[in-house]
Amino acid sequence: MAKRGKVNLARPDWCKACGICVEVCPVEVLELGPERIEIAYPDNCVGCENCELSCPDFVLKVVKENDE
Amino acid sequence: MAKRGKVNLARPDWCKACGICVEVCPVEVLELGPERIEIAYPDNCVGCENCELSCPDFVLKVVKENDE
Amino acid sequence: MTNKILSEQDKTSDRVMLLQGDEAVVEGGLVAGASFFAGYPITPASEIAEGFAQKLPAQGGKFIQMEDEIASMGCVIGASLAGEKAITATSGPGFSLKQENLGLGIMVEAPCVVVNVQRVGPSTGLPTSPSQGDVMQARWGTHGDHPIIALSPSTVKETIELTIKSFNMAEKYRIPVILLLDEIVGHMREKVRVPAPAEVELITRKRPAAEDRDNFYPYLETADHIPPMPDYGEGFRYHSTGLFHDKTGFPRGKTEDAKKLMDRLMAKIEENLQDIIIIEDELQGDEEIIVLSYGSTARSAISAVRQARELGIKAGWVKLKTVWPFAESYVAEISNKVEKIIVPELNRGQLIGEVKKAAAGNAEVSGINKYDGTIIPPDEILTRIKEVSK
Amino acid sequence: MTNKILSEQDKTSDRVMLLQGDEAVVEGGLVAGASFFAGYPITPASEIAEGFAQKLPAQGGKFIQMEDEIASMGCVIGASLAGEKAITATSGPGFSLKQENLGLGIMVEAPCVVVNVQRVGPSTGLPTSPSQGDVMQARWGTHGDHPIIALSPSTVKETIELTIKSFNMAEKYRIPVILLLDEIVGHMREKVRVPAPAEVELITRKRPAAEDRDNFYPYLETADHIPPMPDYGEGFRYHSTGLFHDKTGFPRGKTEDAKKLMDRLMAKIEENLQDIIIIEDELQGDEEIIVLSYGSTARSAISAVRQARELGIKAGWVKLKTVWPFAESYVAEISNKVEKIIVPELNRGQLIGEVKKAAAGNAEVSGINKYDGTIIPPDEILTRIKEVSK
Amino acid sequence: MRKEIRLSGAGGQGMILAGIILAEASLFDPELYVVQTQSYGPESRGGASRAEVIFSNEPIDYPKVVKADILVCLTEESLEKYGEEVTDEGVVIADDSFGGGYYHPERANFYSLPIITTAREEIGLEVTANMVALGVVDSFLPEIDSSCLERAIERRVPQGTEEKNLAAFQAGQELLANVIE
Amino acid sequence: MRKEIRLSGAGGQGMILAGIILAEASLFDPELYVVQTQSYGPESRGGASRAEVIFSNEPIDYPKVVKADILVCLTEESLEKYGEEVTDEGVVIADDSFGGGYYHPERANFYSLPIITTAREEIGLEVTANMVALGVVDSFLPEIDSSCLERAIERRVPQGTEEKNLAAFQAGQELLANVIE
Amino acid sequence: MVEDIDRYLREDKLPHIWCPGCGHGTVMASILRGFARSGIDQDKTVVISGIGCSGRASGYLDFDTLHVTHGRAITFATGVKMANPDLTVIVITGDGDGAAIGGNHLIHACRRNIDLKVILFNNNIYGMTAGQFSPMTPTGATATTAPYGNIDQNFNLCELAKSAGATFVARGAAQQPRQLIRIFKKGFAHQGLTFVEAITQCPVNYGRRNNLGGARDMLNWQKEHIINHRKYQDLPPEEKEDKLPAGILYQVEKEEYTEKYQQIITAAQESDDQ
Amino acid sequence: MVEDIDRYLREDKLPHIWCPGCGHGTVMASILRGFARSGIDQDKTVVISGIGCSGRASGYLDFDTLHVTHGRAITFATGVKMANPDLTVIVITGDGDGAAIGGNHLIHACRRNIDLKVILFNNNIYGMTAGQFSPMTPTGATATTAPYGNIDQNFNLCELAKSAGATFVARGAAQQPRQLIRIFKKGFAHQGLTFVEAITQCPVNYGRRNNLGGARDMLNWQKEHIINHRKYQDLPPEEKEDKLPAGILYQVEKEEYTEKYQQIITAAQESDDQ
Ligand SMILES: Cc1ncc(C[n+]2csc(CCOP(=O)(O)OP(=O)(O)O)c2C)c(N)n1
Ligand SMILES: Cc1ncc(C[n+]2csc(CCOP(=O)(O)OP(=O)(O)O)c2C)c(N)n1
Ligand code: SF4
Ligand code: SF4
Ligand code: SF4
Ligand code: SF4
Ligand code: SF4
Ligand code: SF4
Ligand SMILES: [Mg+2]
Ligand SMILES: [Mg+2]
Repeated sequence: MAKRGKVNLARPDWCKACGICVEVCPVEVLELGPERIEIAYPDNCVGCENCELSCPDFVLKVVKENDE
Repeated sequence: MAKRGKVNLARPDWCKACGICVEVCPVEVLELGPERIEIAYPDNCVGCENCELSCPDFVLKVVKENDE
Repeated sequence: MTNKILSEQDKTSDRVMLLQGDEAVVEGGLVAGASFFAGYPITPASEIAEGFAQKLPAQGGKFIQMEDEIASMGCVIGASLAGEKAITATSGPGFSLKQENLGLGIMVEAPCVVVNVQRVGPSTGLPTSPSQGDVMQARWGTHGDHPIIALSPSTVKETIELTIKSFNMAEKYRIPVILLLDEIVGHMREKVRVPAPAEVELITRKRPAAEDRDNFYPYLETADHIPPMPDYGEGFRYHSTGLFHDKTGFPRGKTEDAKKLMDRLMAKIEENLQDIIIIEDELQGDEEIIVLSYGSTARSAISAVRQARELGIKAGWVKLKTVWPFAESYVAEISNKVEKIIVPELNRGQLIGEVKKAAAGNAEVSGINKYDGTIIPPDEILTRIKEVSK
Repeated sequence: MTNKILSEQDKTSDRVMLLQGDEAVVEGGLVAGASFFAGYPITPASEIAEGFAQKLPAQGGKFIQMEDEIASMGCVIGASLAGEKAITATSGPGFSLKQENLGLGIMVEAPCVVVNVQRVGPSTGLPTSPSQGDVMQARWGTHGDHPIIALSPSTVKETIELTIKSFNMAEKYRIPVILLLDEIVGHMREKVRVPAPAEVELITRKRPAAEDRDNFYPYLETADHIPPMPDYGEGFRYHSTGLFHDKTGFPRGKTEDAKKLMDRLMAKIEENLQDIIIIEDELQGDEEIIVLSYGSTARSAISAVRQARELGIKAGWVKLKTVWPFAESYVAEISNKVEKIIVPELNRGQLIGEVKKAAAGNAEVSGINKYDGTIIPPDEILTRIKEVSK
Repeated sequence: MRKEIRLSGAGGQGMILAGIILAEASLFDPELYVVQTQSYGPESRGGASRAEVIFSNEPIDYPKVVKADILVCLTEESLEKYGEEVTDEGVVIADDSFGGGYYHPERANFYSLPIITTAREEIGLEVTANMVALGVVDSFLPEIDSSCLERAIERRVPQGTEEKNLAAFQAGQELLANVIE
Repeated sequence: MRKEIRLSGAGGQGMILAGIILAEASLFDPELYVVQTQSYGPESRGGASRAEVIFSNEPIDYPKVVKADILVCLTEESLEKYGEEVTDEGVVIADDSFGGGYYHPERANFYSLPIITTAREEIGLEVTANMVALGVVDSFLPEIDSSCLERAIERRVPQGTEEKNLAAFQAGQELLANVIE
Repeated sequence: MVEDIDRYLREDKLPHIWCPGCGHGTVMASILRGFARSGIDQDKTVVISGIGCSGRASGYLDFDTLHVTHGRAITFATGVKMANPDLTVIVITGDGDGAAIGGNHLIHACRRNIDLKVILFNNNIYGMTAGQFSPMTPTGATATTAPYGNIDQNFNLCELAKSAGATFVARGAAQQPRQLIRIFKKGFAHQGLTFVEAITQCPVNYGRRNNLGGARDMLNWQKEHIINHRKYQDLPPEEKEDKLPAGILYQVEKEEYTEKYQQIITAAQESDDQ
Repeated sequence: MVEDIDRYLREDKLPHIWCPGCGHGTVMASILRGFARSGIDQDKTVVISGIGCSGRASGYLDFDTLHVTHGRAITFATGVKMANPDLTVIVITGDGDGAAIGGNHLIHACRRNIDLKVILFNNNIYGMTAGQFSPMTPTGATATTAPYGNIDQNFNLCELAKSAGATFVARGAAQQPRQLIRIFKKGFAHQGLTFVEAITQCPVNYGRRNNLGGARDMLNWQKEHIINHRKYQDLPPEEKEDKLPAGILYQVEKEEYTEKYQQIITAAQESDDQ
């Protein structure tokens, strides 16, 4: 079974709305709001961590479901 | 016929008696005197120019016989 | 709204411009004939490099960005010796790095202009805030005794003027001239008219005649102490070195040569103080208090002095456009006439030391000092004027 | 021949040595606990590097030859922050190159010693000839306002003493201390006794207690203005920067922080002038003329003054062992008592400016200046004493 | 006449360009002197941003705003920071996206205007808010002919954006009129 | 007592080492002060070379020779250069390889001695001429015990060459005796 | 789960001043993730940076940190490492800081093979001073000081570091954080001079002026042009031209500088004891 | 007959101050012979040197000559060449001058491919200051500042120059003046950054301390260890170790810096004319 995960907005205030996370997410989870990122479709998240690894601003954290 | 030449002490005063020319001469022509180089056996000179090219002090000049 | 609008033609006159001080260095430099810039970017001086990068090629001039400030200084001296009117620009950290090669420039007598747009130091300091903290460094930054010329403008217009003068003095006296801006002047925009080259006096180094080639002494002691200087490649085949040397350019290892050379280098400046020291003042002759200022601080100073006059205080204003050589005899003279001299500076008190030395106890000298990146507003100076006038 | 020969034992006492000034820096440094040297060779200071290269390892200390003087200065500051008593040595050209990083050292308050064995400048100048031409550079060589301590010995013995003091002051005040030798002192050999570490006062920087780790402000304003300093790797995890910063070590971009920091850096020195300024004098109290000297020149000066006394001239001798901060109030005081002050210097007149400023017209100040690589013999000073005593 | 204008906002809102354009307008009036300054610094990356322009018909000595005759604030922070440094008769122009926090009931000339909204909605480009603001300033600046400002805009905005910017400027000019109506 | 000694010759003749050794001899006499200086410079590469030593029983202020009490010259150039800077009673020791040029008939204490020859012929090493010279100087230096000088030589010459150098020193000591005899 | 790096951050100094979309943040995070995996003691680690946007990194990292003069970070780091070889010393530098003004210190640190972890944030531009060209600005690109296009040759820093003597040379990119993390982890474990060129995007002062789009476009550029060095090797020459190999390009074991110096100390002390 | 080089000498400044047996004289003579063969105009040639024994060369050569600060000759040369691309600009530097303090300028000049003829006199030591180690001092050799033996890695300057972008890279030795002359002749004809490492002996401050004998012995060492690069290539690795390849190691034609800048000028002037 593929690992699943859940992306969190750990530090929403630090988001600079650069959109990088949107770009690197393989599925549709994230959307750019007017001010900052939004987790539009949390259920889509496959926990790949691309977003956490790529975000330059330490905004996102992905929790693996089997870690919970 | 092999080219021949004649080595001259163009600037004897500049000689620092390092002995490099003696080392590079393929035949016995040059000898180190107490103060400076001496052309001990001028007739041996084959005009190879090794000494002129190697002397760090511009002391020696070789004249090729066919230049004369 | 009155109808003072410029005619269509005037409007497009590209000689009237809104320029930053940094940009004014570029425009002034181009008027003066600057043909070479080498530099390394640094706030708040980068705009000077950028301006020259943009504008030199169209005039056949050259711009090069070097790997650091040391290289920039070396490059400018090399270009100067090859015949260019050369300039570099930096701020404090880079100015520190240029010091060794600046000394070489003084020794080989290479005309060039070194701009330092001062920010707060030491070290990285406050990179975007104004300061006059490198005034003493401009005099003493390189090792050993040496002459120096340093000019410091207080307006954008004056930046153009003094940039031109820097080139002129560099060429005339065969010396690197330091142009000390501060961040305020460097980054402020003012409306100015850039003169055409034909409108201003332009000086170019004395060059020897081709027929002097065979009997040429590159560092000859002449009546004016300034030997003529050929460009590289003209067949003079002369030698220059940072070692002490005689008129031939070569070191002989004789101590009298060292003294002679140093005396000549200093004489170039010391015997031409009249020409080099530029002072602007607003004095009525009855002054009891004088505010002696330079650079952007002079703007607050004049404002304060005028307000003081309105209050009936006998205050006067002096602005040194030439910071080095210091206007010693001028200050000595005024110190005999006035009671107090106030020296506002954007540092912890630097040029005030020279003022005190020159005043030799004849006038009371006090400083107003800001060294936190803010500037001195007129009312602080006015307050001090009022205080000391009591 | 009298039989004053040392006993076999004394003969082999390796504390009595014939040392050059440069070697004395090494020996003095080792006594003071120097544990790190980084440098780049240059005449006439190379012997200092060579001595440390030889001697440090046996003491567990480290020597590194860097690629240039900029790197050497950086390296020394790095080692200092990691806990070493660190030193570097150079001469004028290298001292010019060190200036930028010297400013960083002042900003991050890294204790260290920077030796400059002065030769004639500017530029390459006269590499093997003595000079006191970098005295003003030692004060103003780096950009921006900054505090500085500079000591200058006149004998080999004093070189040992002042090297130890340099380390002590560096550690005590968390500041780079400049030790200004001149080529004469650097290369002359004298017989000296090198004290054992136990015989001298040795100061080591204040370090914070491990339990302060959680509430640690690396740049805290303390009563003595000198914050304790942990070594890297002790878990304090603190930040240092060349930007203006507050007590946390971080820049906040507030102007009041800049002022506070600069004031504290200056206060470290200004409030401890008593401790820092070391003066030696030979005065009878009736002086009319004083010869004020420093470095090797002080040797000719004392000789001349004693001869003058024998001639009945009321001459006195002052030697500044601390060149910076300048002994302003001391000079102000003596200038009120004497008529003339003579300042002999191996330069074109540098420290004399400070003397004039302090004297404020109260005494006539004149210089004797040599800047050609020769030194000032006693009779030249005596002649001047006689002249001014008329 | 000495007229001090301060334009303030966040980095990226173009306040400095607005200041430069305002100053550049003086080029077309031979009798005007001008000085323009700005705050540089890490501030310019995201933080606060500020431009100052002083007009006069005499040479200008002190180059900084002492008390503004006109203050423009596109952010609440800038209003808080500079709101007090205004002359008694001075004009304060604030974007209407923030109402609370700082507010001067006593200040006669306080205008809360939809500057950013106008830029976004009317012009369709939020980044033109600086030009809208300039348009508002123009209404309070009889000393400068509007045509000079328009000229300056044409010269200083990026090529190809002249029209949008001029439109924004004009929208700004009208804003006040609308409010006053 | 202040005794000024100047040792001069060509670069490579070891005059500086001789000066250092002379100075080092003071280490073994607790009441002696000493200062030793030398000329550095490109001179040291081939040109003239000079070492100065001053002994005193008081601290020494001026560290340079004013007028030498003892002058050693291994080359004619050095005799020409320094021959006049000697006290009236001063001793001048010159190598005998040059006789002409400079010569002071009035100077009582002028000794022309086969220093270099002794080194070359007696010791078999011309480079020990400096130690021969030191031996001669020793004869004129009652203030320093010869054993101190020998000590100093042992400490300062390159390891392995002590014997040759001491032999040269002793040959020098005898030189004068031979001449005077 | 991705390793927790919060303990290495000075949260009170964040968010950082870097622009939206600046790759510096991604690289910094990757360093910390590599560090977390390395098992090195945080208290025994010093981070030293120069001046530039990249240089600001030291302020955000919870170690002993030192923010020095422009271009000189390696020299300070050399002093720290020599003084205390037990410390892990990380240098963060920029392409201007490390390759222009600081180039000499880089090659000499490589030559010594001193154990510094030199991480160069290569954004092809002087970011901090707003867009002048750096030695890493590609030929032809424009910059404020290259308004007519940069005429300097392209510069290969990894080649340079290798030829100067570095014993660990790697290249990674913000677009490939996983690879970067692996590189850093291995680099931290290496003994000897470790040089990592981390390619990062500066959308504000490089991308915008060169019409490369925003951060996302620049990341896509990286994706296309920075390829695994093994794949790179197999490319035909003409395809290599506009590509850069990434990964650990070179690693050898050689004696490290402070270790060698320790041998001198040991020998000197032994001979002193005798 | 060997070409006459007297016209390039300032005879009144000679004999030079270099020690007996110093290889600097041989290299200098070889430069002049190469120059004589190149046919370049003496009056259009500038020689710039730094500080060191090698740096003294400029004083002996009858051209426009400039003797600058330690390590910076290339920077001055860059200014001269940019100012007047018609000049042939020769830089004479030492291994300390050019590889230690001046290393950065070297790599950046290479990177630009500016047409300077950089000739580095490598005597493996700081000669002028009497024997401190340089970046070219071999590992293990002693020097006044390496009394316990040098622990730095050996440094390959030719590799460095090449990797930095030099378009002509050669190595020769005083022991092989004929090869040196050929190298210089070809180097003078090359357009672009020309780097020549000329290995020369310092018997006084390097040879003596390292028991390498006198000048003659050192030349014999060169003979055995410096071999033609083609022969070198064919050696088995273990034999390569203590040998150095000599000859023109690398040469490519690439556009030169001042030429490229001239194109900018031409373009700017054309667009200005419109
Ligand atoms: C001696 C000195 N010269 C110049 C500067 C100005 N300066 C600050 S950062 C910088 C360039 C930074 O570029 P880079 O290293 O690439 O870092 P980035 O900002 O791109 O991350 C320069 C030139 C300085 N601070 N000090
Ligand atoms: C800034 C500066 N640092 C140091 C010196 C001292 N110095 C003069 S020459 C030299 C080394 C010369 O070595 P190298 O370049 O190898 O030349 P060589 O004498 O061996 O020919 C040094 C360190 C100096 N003159 N200037
Ligand atoms: S963890 Fe992966 S799938 Fe989930 S939001 Fe992040 S990038 Fe998208
Ligand atoms: S990558 Fe980070 S900063 Fe950028 S939009 Fe996503 S969460 Fe925000
Ligand atoms: S090589 Fe030249 S200097 Fe040396 S001995 Fe021969 S002639 Fe004399
Ligand atoms: S030319 Fe050849 S053979 Fe003749 S002396 Fe010179 S080296 Fe010997
Ligand atoms: S200027 Fe460039 S490098 Fe600097 S923070 Fe902004 S995007 Fe990053
Ligand atoms: S010291 Fe060495 S490099 Fe210098 S001249 Fe003498 S032998 Fe040549
Ligand atoms: Mg960058
Ligand atoms: Mg060398």
